[in-house]
Amino acid sequence: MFHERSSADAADIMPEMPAIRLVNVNKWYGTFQVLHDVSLTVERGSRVVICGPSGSGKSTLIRCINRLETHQRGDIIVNRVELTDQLSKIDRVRSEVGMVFQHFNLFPHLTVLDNCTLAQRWVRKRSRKEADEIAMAFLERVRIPEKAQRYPGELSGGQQQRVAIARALCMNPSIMLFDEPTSALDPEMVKEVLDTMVSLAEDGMTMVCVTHEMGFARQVANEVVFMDGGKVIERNTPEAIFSAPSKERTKRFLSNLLH
Amino acid sequence: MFHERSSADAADIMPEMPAIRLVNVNKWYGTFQVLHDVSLTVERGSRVVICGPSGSGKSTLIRCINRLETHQRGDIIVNRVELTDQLSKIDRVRSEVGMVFQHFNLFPHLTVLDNCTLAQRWVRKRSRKEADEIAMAFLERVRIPEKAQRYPGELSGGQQQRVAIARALCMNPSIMLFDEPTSALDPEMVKEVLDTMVSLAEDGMTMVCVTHEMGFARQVANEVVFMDGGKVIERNTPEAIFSAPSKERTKRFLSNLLH
Amino acid sequence: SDKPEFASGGTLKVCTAGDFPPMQYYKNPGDAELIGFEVDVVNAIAKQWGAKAEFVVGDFKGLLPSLDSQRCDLVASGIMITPARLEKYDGVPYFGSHVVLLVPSTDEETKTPEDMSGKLMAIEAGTTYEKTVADLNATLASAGKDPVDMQTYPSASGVIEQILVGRAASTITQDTTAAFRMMQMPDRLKIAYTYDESETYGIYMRKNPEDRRMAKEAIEALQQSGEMKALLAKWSLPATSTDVAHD
Amino acid sequence: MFDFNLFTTAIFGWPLAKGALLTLVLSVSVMAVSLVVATFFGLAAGSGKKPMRWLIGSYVWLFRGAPALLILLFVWNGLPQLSPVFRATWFTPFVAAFLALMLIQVAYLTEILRSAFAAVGKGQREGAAALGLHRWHTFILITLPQALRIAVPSLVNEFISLLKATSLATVISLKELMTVTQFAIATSFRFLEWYGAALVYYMLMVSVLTFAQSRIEAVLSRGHR
Amino acid sequence: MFDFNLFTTAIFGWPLAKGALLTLVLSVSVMAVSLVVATFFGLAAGSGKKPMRWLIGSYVWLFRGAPALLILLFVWNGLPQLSPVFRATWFTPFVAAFLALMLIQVAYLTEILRSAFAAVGKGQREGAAALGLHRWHTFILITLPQALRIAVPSLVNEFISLLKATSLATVISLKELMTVTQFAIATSFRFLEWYGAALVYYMLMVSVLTFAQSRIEAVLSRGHR
Ligand SMILES: Nc1ncnc2c1ncn2[C@@H]1O[C@H](COP(=O)(O)OP(=O)(O)OP(=O)(O)O)[C@@H](O)[C@H]1O
Ligand SMILES: Nc1ncnc2c1ncn2[C@@H]1O[C@H](COP(=O)(O)OP(=O)(O)OP(=O)(O)O)[C@@H](O)[C@H]1O
Ligand SMILES: [Mg+2]
Ligand SMILES: [Mg+2]
Repeated sequence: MFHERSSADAADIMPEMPAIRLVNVNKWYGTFQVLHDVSLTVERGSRVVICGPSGSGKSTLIRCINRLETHQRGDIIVNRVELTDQLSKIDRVRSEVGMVFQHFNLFPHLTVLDNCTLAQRWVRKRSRKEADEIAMAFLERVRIPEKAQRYPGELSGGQQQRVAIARALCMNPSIMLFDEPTSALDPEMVKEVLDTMVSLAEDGMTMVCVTHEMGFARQVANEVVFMDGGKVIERNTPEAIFSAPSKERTKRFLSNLLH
Repeated sequence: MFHERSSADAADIMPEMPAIRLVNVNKWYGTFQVLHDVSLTVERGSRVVICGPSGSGKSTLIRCINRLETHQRGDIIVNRVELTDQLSKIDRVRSEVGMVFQHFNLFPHLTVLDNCTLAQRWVRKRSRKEADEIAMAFLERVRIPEKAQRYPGELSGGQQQRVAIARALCMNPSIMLFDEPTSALDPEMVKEVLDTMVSLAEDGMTMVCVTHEMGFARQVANEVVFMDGGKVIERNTPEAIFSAPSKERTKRFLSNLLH
Repeated sequence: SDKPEFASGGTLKVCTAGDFPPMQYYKNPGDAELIGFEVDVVNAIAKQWGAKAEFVVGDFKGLLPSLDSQRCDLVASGIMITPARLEKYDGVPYFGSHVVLLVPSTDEETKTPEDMSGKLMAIEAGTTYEKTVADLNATLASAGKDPVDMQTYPSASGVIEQILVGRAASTITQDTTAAFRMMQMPDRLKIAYTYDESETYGIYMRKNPEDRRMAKEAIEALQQSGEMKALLAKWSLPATSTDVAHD
Repeated sequence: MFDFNLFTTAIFGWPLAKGALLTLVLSVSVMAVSLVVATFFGLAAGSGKKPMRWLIGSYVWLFRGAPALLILLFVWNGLPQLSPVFRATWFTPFVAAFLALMLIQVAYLTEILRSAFAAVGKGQREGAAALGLHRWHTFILITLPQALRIAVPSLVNEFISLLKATSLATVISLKELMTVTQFAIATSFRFLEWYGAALVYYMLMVSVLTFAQSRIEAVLSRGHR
Repeated sequence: MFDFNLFTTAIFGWPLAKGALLTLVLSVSVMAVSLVVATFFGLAAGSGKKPMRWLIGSYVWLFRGAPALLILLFVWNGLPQLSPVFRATWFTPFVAAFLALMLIQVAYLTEILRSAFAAVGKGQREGAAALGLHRWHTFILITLPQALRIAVPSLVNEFISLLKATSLATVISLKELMTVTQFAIATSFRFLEWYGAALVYYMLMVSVLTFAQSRIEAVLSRGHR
């Protein structure tokens, strides 16, 4: 089991330490077990794609990584910090881990621009001007700078999703968790977003991405994790998993991709 | 311009009457024009797929069809009823038109089963028992009968989307409007849902579906409508539009599908 | 000398509650000057003694004790003369107040309380008048007549309002209050019946037979000069109100 | 010092019980009628046309603004001067108090319900409309349960305030719980015993309401996380 | 019949203005302190541990249950008997009224805020938390604005009720607006003029509140459809 150290020098001493490490994580909602002994290691700078059928626990898993859900058994260590109930630790982890929610969770009472600058100003302590510039840069990247002064309720589904992506990226997190970040997007926009993610990956960002966009998996993932029924069924490189999945369940699932 | 007639005998007299007909529909949100002179005819029993970039007005268009949005200019005639402010007409149209929302719009205070039976009992006047049976049949079809007694807030994104589909289908509408019905689903489930839709199409249901699942378009659509910037850019059969789109914009958009 | 020791300084400190029209009250809230019948009487007495009355307003219950603390020399506040009070203080009775039955001025029939049979009376809650009505109802019942319908209100002004509204046929109150209200609203109210029972108001001071004698003489002088009658007329009080024994 | 016997006779005695009953019957009937009226007002204020909104806004402004005491006095003393209808015998203090308190309560409840209805997302109404549910079914089955979940604590607040406000009706000669208590004290001068007994009655009524509130909230919160 | 001169002197006269000022200062200070306390209570009641919830539940039960009159009398007459601290000169009727009304107001506001906080979806807090915002930032910037949008009408309800309830403080000899009015009427018997003047004051205060409410609601509703 790992214990936290002053993060600055720890990074120098142990560069090999993984960004995220889950050891035998178990989680229940009431009596319903969502995660069964999930273990996963995400190296610094690597890109992991999680896929699997609906309801298999993908969202729950990545929500556990920044402790939006508490796990009941096992260890989760993020950025050398073990996640417990200690609030200061959780805050430290969250300020380094960005997240794009499946349901976006935009703030309806703030404009698109304010959605993107709020945390920059309060967490990163950036000036209003600096925050605005960064936000506009990302909004341009996702092609909605013209909606900056609108409210989330006035956007189409796909536009909302793009705001959610921009909002998370504005914080320059070292780790990003994406929960189906392209579900509401059209193919053109999907390509745009995936391109953005590829360039972030090239800059060395650690990424965990729940997605069924196998294009993305093929292009940038170091590893694909296939989940079903709360268990990790198979982990492998994209090439291996797409060409020759070792498990029958994986094979059946992936066959639908190529119909 | 069409005027309503008693719907029962009208159906016998004029079987050629289209299920949905839009003539030069214009719509503004404040000063922002979302729909520009949109015209569209959907014949009874036909399947129309609407695609186009994010924010192009697809959701708005189908929301106009059952008058969740009011259009400012042009005519919309659904099931031989012209949509005006007259409430009784709107209710008549809505009871025949089912809809699956992009954001699901499930009722959080009702169980999954109650979500599916509520309208059956109050609109279709079915008995509790009959409604339950029908609902369970559809929940089985979308593979979540075991969640019948849960609340929407306890479901994963994909599970919620499937409930939304089941809820709409329970009403046996003669026309279905789908707004990206498979966005939150994994490939396996997408196939499952598309199969369901295919079988409904075979039973003669009229369908308008916003989707970027080109598999569905190829398999069942009679027509593909490509929208951009609130305008209908191109309409054609799937074969024609996929193999040889006539407009440059369409070509560019579709090129991303096949990357 | 012809004036009490306490009046020799030229000012006469008089304690009063200041909330009992028309005896003593403020015309408007926030006014500095008290007015009223009793105020006029005290001023007249002070004038006889070559002094000026200075009114000290305080809570009714604390009036008599402030004689002991020398915060005042006289208490004049529509205060009843009772044996218990006379044990501790000297008092000069000078005003007799009767209980009256007040009816709208349009009422020609009512002559006695029994005429209220079957009608509605508005009564101030928590007063002895409630018992008066209860006794009346007992009399009516034994005579085989309909009882009075009684409604109680929390304030004296509230009950009179009921007569003005036209809901209540009558109310029971002191003749002083009745006189005041009738003066305020001419031609709206009248007294239909005056009960036998009366209360006697007076002026209290610290025990001192000399002072008491001079106060009594001052009042009697007012009576004789006709000044008292003039004041009674000014405040529309019954002309016989001050015809009481002063011992 | 504290006369326990007097306390128990006060509690179990007829006068206080009668006062409490009056308080209870008056508040419950005012609340019941006001809830229904305020529901319509709240709906109209939230979705209606401009003149409708303006009308209800003025109503709320007037009846939240004017002190209850004045409204009670106006209804009891003023209305009979305006119309002979209100001089008839049916216009008892109870009826007048009911009318006055109802007018006021409607204003307060309208505000609560209006904002609670607005708090239920538009998507919910759209979801129901798309299923073909009629406006009223949508309201009763979808909007109302979700709005009430938010509104119930405020509604119970107003109910309790009303329970206490009935004591103002003493100015129109209604002998409810607090009036009876204060008269008892005025004659007997036993503060502790009588106020104690009244307190027991009030706490009893409020306890029942608080319990009902928590039950209703629990039922309506099902499914909400 | 209606003496317009008296009416204007009543309105512009010092006594009524003084009474109104007292009413205003007392209500505003009670409301300000109660809002802060109730915010903490509301948060604790909604998210806290069981014993905390239970404690706040009991507080609310007690202070919603007991009539304001009794609490005022208890604070003014009872506390000095419990501790000499309350016999010092700083313990004026104003302070006592402030304390008593504050205790009550906190109970009512806690209920309103608790339910408003609960009405803001969990997703909003999660969205903020995932961005690294601290609990307090999340509360102030995300939860509170959305909760207030729902709560403001109810909060203004309670503010207005408080404005009226200060008149109860007459039992501890505080001469606020309604007390002054009633004294004036007892002597002058000019109901219409004095009540009219008091009404003007109340309507003025409530108008300001109503206007503030509509502005705040408009600001907080931005983006909500
Ligand atoms: N309430 C509103 N007020 C103002 N503008 C709106 C509103 N709703 C939608 N819009 C705008 O109208 C345009 C069309 O929106 P619509 O939801 O129809 O797009 P869409 O084609 O469904 O996109 P997506 O694929 O992203 O769901 C968008 O640019 C959006 O910003
Ligand atoms: N609050 C909850 N209470 C009970 N069960 C829950 C709750 N949240 C999620 N679940 C259940 O946990 C399981 C996993 O949910 P999760 O959201 O992680 O699925 P997912 O893999 O993200 O699915 P999808 O692809 O559909 O989003 C599902 O079966 C779901 O019903
Ligand atoms: Mg998910
Ligand atoms: Mg859309």
